[in-house]
Amino acid sequence: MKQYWKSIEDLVPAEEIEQEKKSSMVLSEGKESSGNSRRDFLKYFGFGIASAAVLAGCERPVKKAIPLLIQPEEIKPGTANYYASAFYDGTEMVPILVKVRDGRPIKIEGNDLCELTGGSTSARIQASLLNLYDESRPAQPMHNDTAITWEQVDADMLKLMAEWDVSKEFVILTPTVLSPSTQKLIADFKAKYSFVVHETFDAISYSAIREAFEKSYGEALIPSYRFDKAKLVIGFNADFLGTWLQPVAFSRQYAMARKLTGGQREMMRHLQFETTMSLTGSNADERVPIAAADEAHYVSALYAALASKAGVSVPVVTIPDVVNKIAEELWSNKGASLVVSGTNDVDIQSLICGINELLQNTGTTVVVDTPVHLFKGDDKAYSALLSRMEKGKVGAAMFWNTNPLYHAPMGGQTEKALASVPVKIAVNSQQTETAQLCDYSLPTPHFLESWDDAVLIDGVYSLTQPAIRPIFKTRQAQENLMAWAGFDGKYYDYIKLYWKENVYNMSLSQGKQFETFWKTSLRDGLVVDENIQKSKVAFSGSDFGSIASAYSAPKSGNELELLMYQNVPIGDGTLANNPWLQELPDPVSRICWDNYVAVSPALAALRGWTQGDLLSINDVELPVVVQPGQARNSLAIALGYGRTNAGRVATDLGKDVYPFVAMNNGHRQYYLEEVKAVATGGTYELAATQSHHSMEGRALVRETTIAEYLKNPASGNEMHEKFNEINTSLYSEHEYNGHHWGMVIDLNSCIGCNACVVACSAENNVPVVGRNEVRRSHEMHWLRLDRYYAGDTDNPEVVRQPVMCQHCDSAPCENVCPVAATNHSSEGINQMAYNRCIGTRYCNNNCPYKVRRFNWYDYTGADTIPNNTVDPAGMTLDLKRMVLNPDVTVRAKGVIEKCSMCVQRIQDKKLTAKRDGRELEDGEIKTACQQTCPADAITFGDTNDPNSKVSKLMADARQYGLLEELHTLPSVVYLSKVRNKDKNKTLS
Amino acid sequence: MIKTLSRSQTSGKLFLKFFLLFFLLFQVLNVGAKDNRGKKGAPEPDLKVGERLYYGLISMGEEANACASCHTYYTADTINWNPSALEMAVVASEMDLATFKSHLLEPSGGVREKVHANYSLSDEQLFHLHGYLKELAVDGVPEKALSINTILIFLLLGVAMAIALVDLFFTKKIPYKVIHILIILFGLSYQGKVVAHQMIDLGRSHEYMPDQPIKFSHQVHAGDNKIDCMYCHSNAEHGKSAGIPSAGLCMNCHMVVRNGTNSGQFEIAKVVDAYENNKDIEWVRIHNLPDHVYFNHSQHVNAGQLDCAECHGKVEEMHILKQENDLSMGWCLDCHKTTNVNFLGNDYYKVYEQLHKDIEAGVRDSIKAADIGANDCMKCHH
Amino acid sequence: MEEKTYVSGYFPDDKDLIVAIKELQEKNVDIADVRTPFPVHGLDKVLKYRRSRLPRAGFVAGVIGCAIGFGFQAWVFTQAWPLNFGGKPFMSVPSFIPVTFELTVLFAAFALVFGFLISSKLGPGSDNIIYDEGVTDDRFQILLEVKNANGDALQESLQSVGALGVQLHEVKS
Amino acid sequence: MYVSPVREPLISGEKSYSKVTKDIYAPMEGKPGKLWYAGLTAALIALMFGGYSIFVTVWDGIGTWGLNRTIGWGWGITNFVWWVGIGHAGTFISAILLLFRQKWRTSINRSAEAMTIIAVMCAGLFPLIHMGRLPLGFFIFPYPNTRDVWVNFNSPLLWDVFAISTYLTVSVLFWYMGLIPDIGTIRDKLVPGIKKKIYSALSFGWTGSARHWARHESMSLILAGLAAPLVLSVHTIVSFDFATSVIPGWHTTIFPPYFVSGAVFSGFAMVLTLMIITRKAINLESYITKAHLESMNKIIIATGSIVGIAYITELFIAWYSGVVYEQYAFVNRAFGPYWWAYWIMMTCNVITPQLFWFKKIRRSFAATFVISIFVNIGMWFERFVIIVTSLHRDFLPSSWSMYTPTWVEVGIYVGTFGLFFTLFFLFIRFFPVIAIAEVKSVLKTSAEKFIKKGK
Repeated sequence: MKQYWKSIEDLVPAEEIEQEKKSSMVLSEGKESSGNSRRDFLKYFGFGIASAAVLAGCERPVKKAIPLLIQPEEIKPGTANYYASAFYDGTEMVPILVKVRDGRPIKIEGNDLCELTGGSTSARIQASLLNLYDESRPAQPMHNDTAITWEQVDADMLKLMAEWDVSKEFVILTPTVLSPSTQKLIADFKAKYSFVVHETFDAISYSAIREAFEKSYGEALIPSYRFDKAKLVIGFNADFLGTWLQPVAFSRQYAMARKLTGGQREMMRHLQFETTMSLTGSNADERVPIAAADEAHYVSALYAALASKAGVSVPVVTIPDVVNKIAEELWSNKGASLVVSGTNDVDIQSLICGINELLQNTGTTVVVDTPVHLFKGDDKAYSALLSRMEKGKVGAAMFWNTNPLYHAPMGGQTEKALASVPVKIAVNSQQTETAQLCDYSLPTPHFLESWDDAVLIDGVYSLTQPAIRPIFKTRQAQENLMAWAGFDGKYYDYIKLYWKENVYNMSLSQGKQFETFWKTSLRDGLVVDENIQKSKVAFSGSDFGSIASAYSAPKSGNELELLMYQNVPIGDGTLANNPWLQELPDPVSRICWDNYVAVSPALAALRGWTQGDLLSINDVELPVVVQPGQARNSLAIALGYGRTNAGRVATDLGKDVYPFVAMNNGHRQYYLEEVKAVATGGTYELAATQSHHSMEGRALVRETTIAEYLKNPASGNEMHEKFNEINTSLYSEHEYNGHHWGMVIDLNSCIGCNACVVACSAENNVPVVGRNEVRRSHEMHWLRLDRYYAGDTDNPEVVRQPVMCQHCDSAPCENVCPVAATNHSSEGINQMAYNRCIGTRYCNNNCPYKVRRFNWYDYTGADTIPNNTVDPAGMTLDLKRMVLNPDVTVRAKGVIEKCSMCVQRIQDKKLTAKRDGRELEDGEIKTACQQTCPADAITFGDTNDPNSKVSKLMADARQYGLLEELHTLPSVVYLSKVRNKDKNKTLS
Repeated sequence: MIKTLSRSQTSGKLFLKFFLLFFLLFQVLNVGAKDNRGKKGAPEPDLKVGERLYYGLISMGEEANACASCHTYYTADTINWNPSALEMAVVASEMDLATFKSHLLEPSGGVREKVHANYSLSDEQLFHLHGYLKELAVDGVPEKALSINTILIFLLLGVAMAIALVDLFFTKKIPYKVIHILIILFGLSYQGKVVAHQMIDLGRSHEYMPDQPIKFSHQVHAGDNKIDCMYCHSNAEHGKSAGIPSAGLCMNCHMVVRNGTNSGQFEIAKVVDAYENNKDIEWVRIHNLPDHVYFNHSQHVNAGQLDCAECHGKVEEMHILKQENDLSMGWCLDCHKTTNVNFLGNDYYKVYEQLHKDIEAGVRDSIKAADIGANDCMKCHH
Repeated sequence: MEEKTYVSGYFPDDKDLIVAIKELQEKNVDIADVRTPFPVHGLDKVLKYRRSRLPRAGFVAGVIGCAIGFGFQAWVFTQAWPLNFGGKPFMSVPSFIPVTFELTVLFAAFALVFGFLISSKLGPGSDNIIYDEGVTDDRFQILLEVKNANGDALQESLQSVGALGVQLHEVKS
Repeated sequence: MYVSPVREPLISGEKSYSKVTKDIYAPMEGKPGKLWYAGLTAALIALMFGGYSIFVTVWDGIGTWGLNRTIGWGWGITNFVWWVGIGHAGTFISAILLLFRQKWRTSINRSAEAMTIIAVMCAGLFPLIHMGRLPLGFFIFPYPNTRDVWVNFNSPLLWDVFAISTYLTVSVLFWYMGLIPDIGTIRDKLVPGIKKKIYSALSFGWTGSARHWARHESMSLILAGLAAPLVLSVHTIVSFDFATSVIPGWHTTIFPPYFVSGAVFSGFAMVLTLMIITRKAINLESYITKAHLESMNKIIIATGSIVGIAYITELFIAWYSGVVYEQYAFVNRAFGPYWWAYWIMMTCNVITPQLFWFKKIRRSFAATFVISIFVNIGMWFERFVIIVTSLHRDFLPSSWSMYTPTWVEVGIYVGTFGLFFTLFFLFIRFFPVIAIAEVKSVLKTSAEKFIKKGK
């Protein structure tokens, strides 16, 4: 019989409770099954009421309610607590808040105390929550496939250390360590064992930037980029809004610099040179497709063009017309421009340094004296490590959240090197390819179960604290080191001590004692020390001229080249075993669950390829996607797929192209200059969520240019006035006493990063349907980002539009539901009572926005009929169901669902105000999509309140309703897009 | 009022007991036949005899009550402060025969001493009884027999109607068609009533009154001792669920109070045991809403300033807690339509400008919950 | 129990029947019933049956159905639980027309059919006596009730107007 | 009654009242033929396949159908509208033609009405099984409940519930009241036994009394008067499902008349298909004659032409409206990915019936049979075009998608054919296919040669 639950009370079956009665509050080591240990944390962490449904025939279920024996004061059943923490997966570091409800972390929000991110997150950060409940995480320490205890591990290691041959190295391979405590711990560990060597390895290499800065500034650093200070940004294959360096922070800066609300009249201009259409490129005001092989030439040309303006020695480089124009523009924005490149090539990065220096951007948009501590991995050091391994100089290697076998196979060299290391230890929270070759697997907890700290920029400290007790028998890697070195205490104590000794000072704590300071720091999640000493870095120069003259002419010919890029959902592939991310469509191609070969329309037409044709690219078979805007002879494939050991979801999804990544000039190079592409004759059906890419001349996304906008703010949106005039109704409109909720989406701010989509899925228990269902257009996302191309297919303009339920005041869907399951609330919300819905799908047919989603199958296990789930990603497993938001009904098979404007959040905040006996404040209620948006593109509020932010935005001249000519009176309103270009500045 | 109610319930209970006894007698005979074939050698307790003793079918002495009359199988309907059969069995199974005997025949203290005084049991009988209790402790209490009367009547009426129909059209044995029609009309209306009631009760648990692991009496706590509801269910003020107090909270009083008004030490000892030995107490939830309903106590108790009794009834008069209202959607809606909102006393409601004007103008004299959207679907279904 | 006696005779054609009836009426013979295989045009006028009241019953029922249909919808939308559907007013009369119409027709149809069955005492289990099974085939039968033991006279008069198979039937009712 | 001498006889051959009874009773006598068994078996197999498909739908979910986020209705509702349309002929023939005193209806009205009822039953199946939560389908009825929730009387789907159930009820009443005298005839033909008892009960004790006939006639006339607007209302309301929506291609004011004429068009075609087979199979050639054929085909030309005009009007209005969405929707119908469906519809519905202008064709059983099947195919595609082609590309191009049915949907459609023919085979076996009494009443005026005494 069915057992579905909405609140935590119903979660745990009686048998388990029975077993649990016998176990103590502490996790017992002896238990084998992960299911049992899962229960423990529930009890420990304020598991308020557990109840069991025991159904006998059709009798009423007996529900058990088990209170805590001793109830901690801060934990109230059914009330969520927020804990400040920090997300860091080896790429970006973002301070977060973890929403914990009845002992379960159920949502991640950005920490709005952080200036850099302003409380926003990305799709991957939102989704990382689900990795916590990943059933394929390594669950306990293993030695050669046999389970062992942590005591045995420690005994083995102590023996190993005691009997160590000092001529050999014990290598600890980590991603860039942001944690000062961990750095100190490793140093201490090295001090204890002299043979220990710590190496840094990043999944994606940025080592060329560091080397370029070392050459030009004398220090290997990555500066703080300030997109918000720039008036003109030129990107060369840098997907800084999607994947490059710090996308959340950059997206925020980018959007702030381009906003036209709140009286801002100026807008940053962004031009992008790139090979394939990236998220960033699709947002650019103008975009130039270039072959990856020609990037160095274009950068050199730009350097040369600027050098001639700056009056320094001009290298001999043929300067394309477009570069001259850009140089002109850049020159006029001297000191307020920014040029970046995403290519891991020292020459290019050096020239970029030179260009920014010529433009006097250093100090304003390129801040070198507050470098970010990300991506410290050095590819040269990695190569050296591999050769040391091969030579047998490494006695043991510990792969601490690193997966070099997957991320840098180096043509088999890595595998060979690993084979010659006698003892290999995998220390991961996720399954990895490298771990398969390891003798020991010592799983670490998920970051939501861990203690840690981090310093992203000197003086900005963050803390990571556990929001849940470890679900599996895991132990933090730091505690491994402490145990093996014989240090006392837990890692928590170590961090605290470090903070006491190194972070804490009187001015920072405003005269408070350390314990108080520690508690406030934990509460806030981050501490900023303004008075920290900044490093002094000065430009020392480099011979840019001779670098540039090496690329005097374009290189690309008629051969096909291949670019490997990170896409927005999957990134480097570390978090690949995540159903939310796999189901998230790529913001550009809107394809999910696979990678593919992007080819240019011209090439596709020439070779007769169409979407889905299988190509063999140097023996890797992948389907074709015709990507408008792609450079003509370039192919592009996303990294992060083709995992062979990642867990249930990601294993064998797509194809792995990391093997194509080779060292060039001592840095990993993410493109191949020449590849063979042959159609195999086979086809493959991709899971695409959008199959039609043109707006068909309909005024869906309305846009204008900045010049036009400044003349007439309503330009491009003239029809709004006209529709308002002609739209009349037979009926008088309903009155909305009190609130009328509304939303404004600024299309000019939205960059299409899709973070909102995952946030919405997490908040609203949106089911994951899997590849096959997406192929059949059965995806369930409540919120989608429509993407349309306009103009020339070789270099189209791209527009995006987030579309969710528009909550129309005269909603076509409401009229047609025969059972009144959907109607209008007294607060203007188009409400949907799932339990009343009988699934005629009439509302969906009659919705002009097609935002209603039907539960085609039993995706959630909430159906009455047994054994009929369609659950390719294991989302109905008890463990993964813990991520469900107890305040939102889990929808059964056969009902329609859709965006509710996060009504549970509205209700919650209203109730808080009522209980406090005060008026609800504007901005107090935030929808999940709004809260996570790095671009602040979404504003939610009460349109009945003339002073609310949303009301003010609705008075903007750019305001219009989607399909407003239908007179559906949507409560969601869009602000038209403005492009920063005009005829005088057009590049081509 | 309450007395008459309980009396009628008692008589119903009496009937049920007779029925049960009869039924069990039959069962006992059967069970005995099966379980009698013990191994030779080591003496095996005769479970049949043990069970008969427990039910008092074999005399245990003059004026000696059957075990089952005090230590009942089920506690619901009327409160019985004595330990239940299962609890007795668990205690007994942990004793050896001698201790069992001394506990049974020579108890010390209180009511037990008086009641148990008249028992005279042979050692053999004790052995059987002990054996039965041990078995019971393992197997648990047999399931309650379901009432089949309604189903039977329903089916019989169906047959009668079918016969009437056949006779009406074909056999024509009964000369007066009125009889056919009456049978069919009565049958249809009765069946309709049964079906309607069953459908209404589907997923409902009006008057639900399950056994609890501890015979906790709200009458004793909230009634006699006038403990405020919010003392134990403090979460109702600020949370979604009212919460069940932790054993730790119980111990605030029961550190001292170890002797119950009605139950002696036995029931309170369970709380103490749970608290001291880290055991969970598995209360049975009484007020259950379907999963698709969101209900927030603090909305009603704190913001709405409702009295607990409006939904939960006179809990202070209930030894065994039962569900007072059917918690149906119609019940919720009706209350929302008639309950006044503290409109002028809470600043939150300032947002309803028009309604405030209406009140000032005298167009309205009060604002009901439904007037400000309490009956919107998504207030409870999200 | 009462006993009745009837005399029956049949004609092979409807025209013969009507002629015969008229002749019998001239002879002042009361015709108890006429049974025909199909509705003979003009027979009801010859037999001087008054117009059926069924249409009136149908009309009244239709009016009731209409009122119930409209009234119920209006009550649900304005009194029971006024819900805002797509911004329409609660009392959205055009929306009520289809259901009102259907209920009108349904009520009227039921009234007509049941009115017909009840007034004709037809229905499942109805045990009307069939005097001649040919009546539903090709015989046009006249039934005369025997009162005051005039059976023979009636038989004769029937035969005299050309009826075939004249018979006497004793019926218990 | 005056009969135009030019009118050709409706009933051929020498007939007496008794001969009529005998002829029509003949197929019910004795054991059914092998063909009947074979047909019934085939129908039952199709029905079982349909039943299995429905089981799969309910068990696994509507996901087993080819529908998706954009196209919420596909074959299911196409079939629903198609069957409802077919279900229009019977009541149209018996009600409207009765009011117009068309004598030729007497030979075909009985089986046409039966067909109507069965078709409406088949149609009624689809709105039920296309629900995502069939077990909760009772929510659609406004019954008093403890939730205090009623239904949404604004919803055309709810109007459908009332329209279809009223139509089915009234059609059944009308059909059965007409059947009573004929069941009486059968009853009197049978030798005493259980079968006779059953027919006796089914005949409601019919005696053929002149009083009863008088009331019967009065009732039939009023019922016909009620059924006539009802027939028109049913497809009007079905068309409201589309016409009241906002989807381009659906939101069309001409839908009611267009749907009703389309329904009569397809219903007549289906009646013809069935009658042409039936008259051959059970030797009713002399009752269903070329005269009937011609009259029916004339109505087909009329309704088919109305449908054709409606198609053209739609196109014109789409262009004339100046609304981009409307214009695109119609261009997409003709030249989009589902162009073939549109042109099948156009060919079968607009061009083929025009062949009936030729007297030879409209009096040919073979030609009529072929064309009637074409019309039915065309009318199925009309609904497919309206539903799927309009939905698959509506307002936002981002959501456009394609629809392909799965075997489950096809299976259910096949299953409704199974149901249809199972019931139809049972009908022709156990009930008179032609209204005996009504034929007798027009025998004198419409038969080729009337024999006063058959025996």
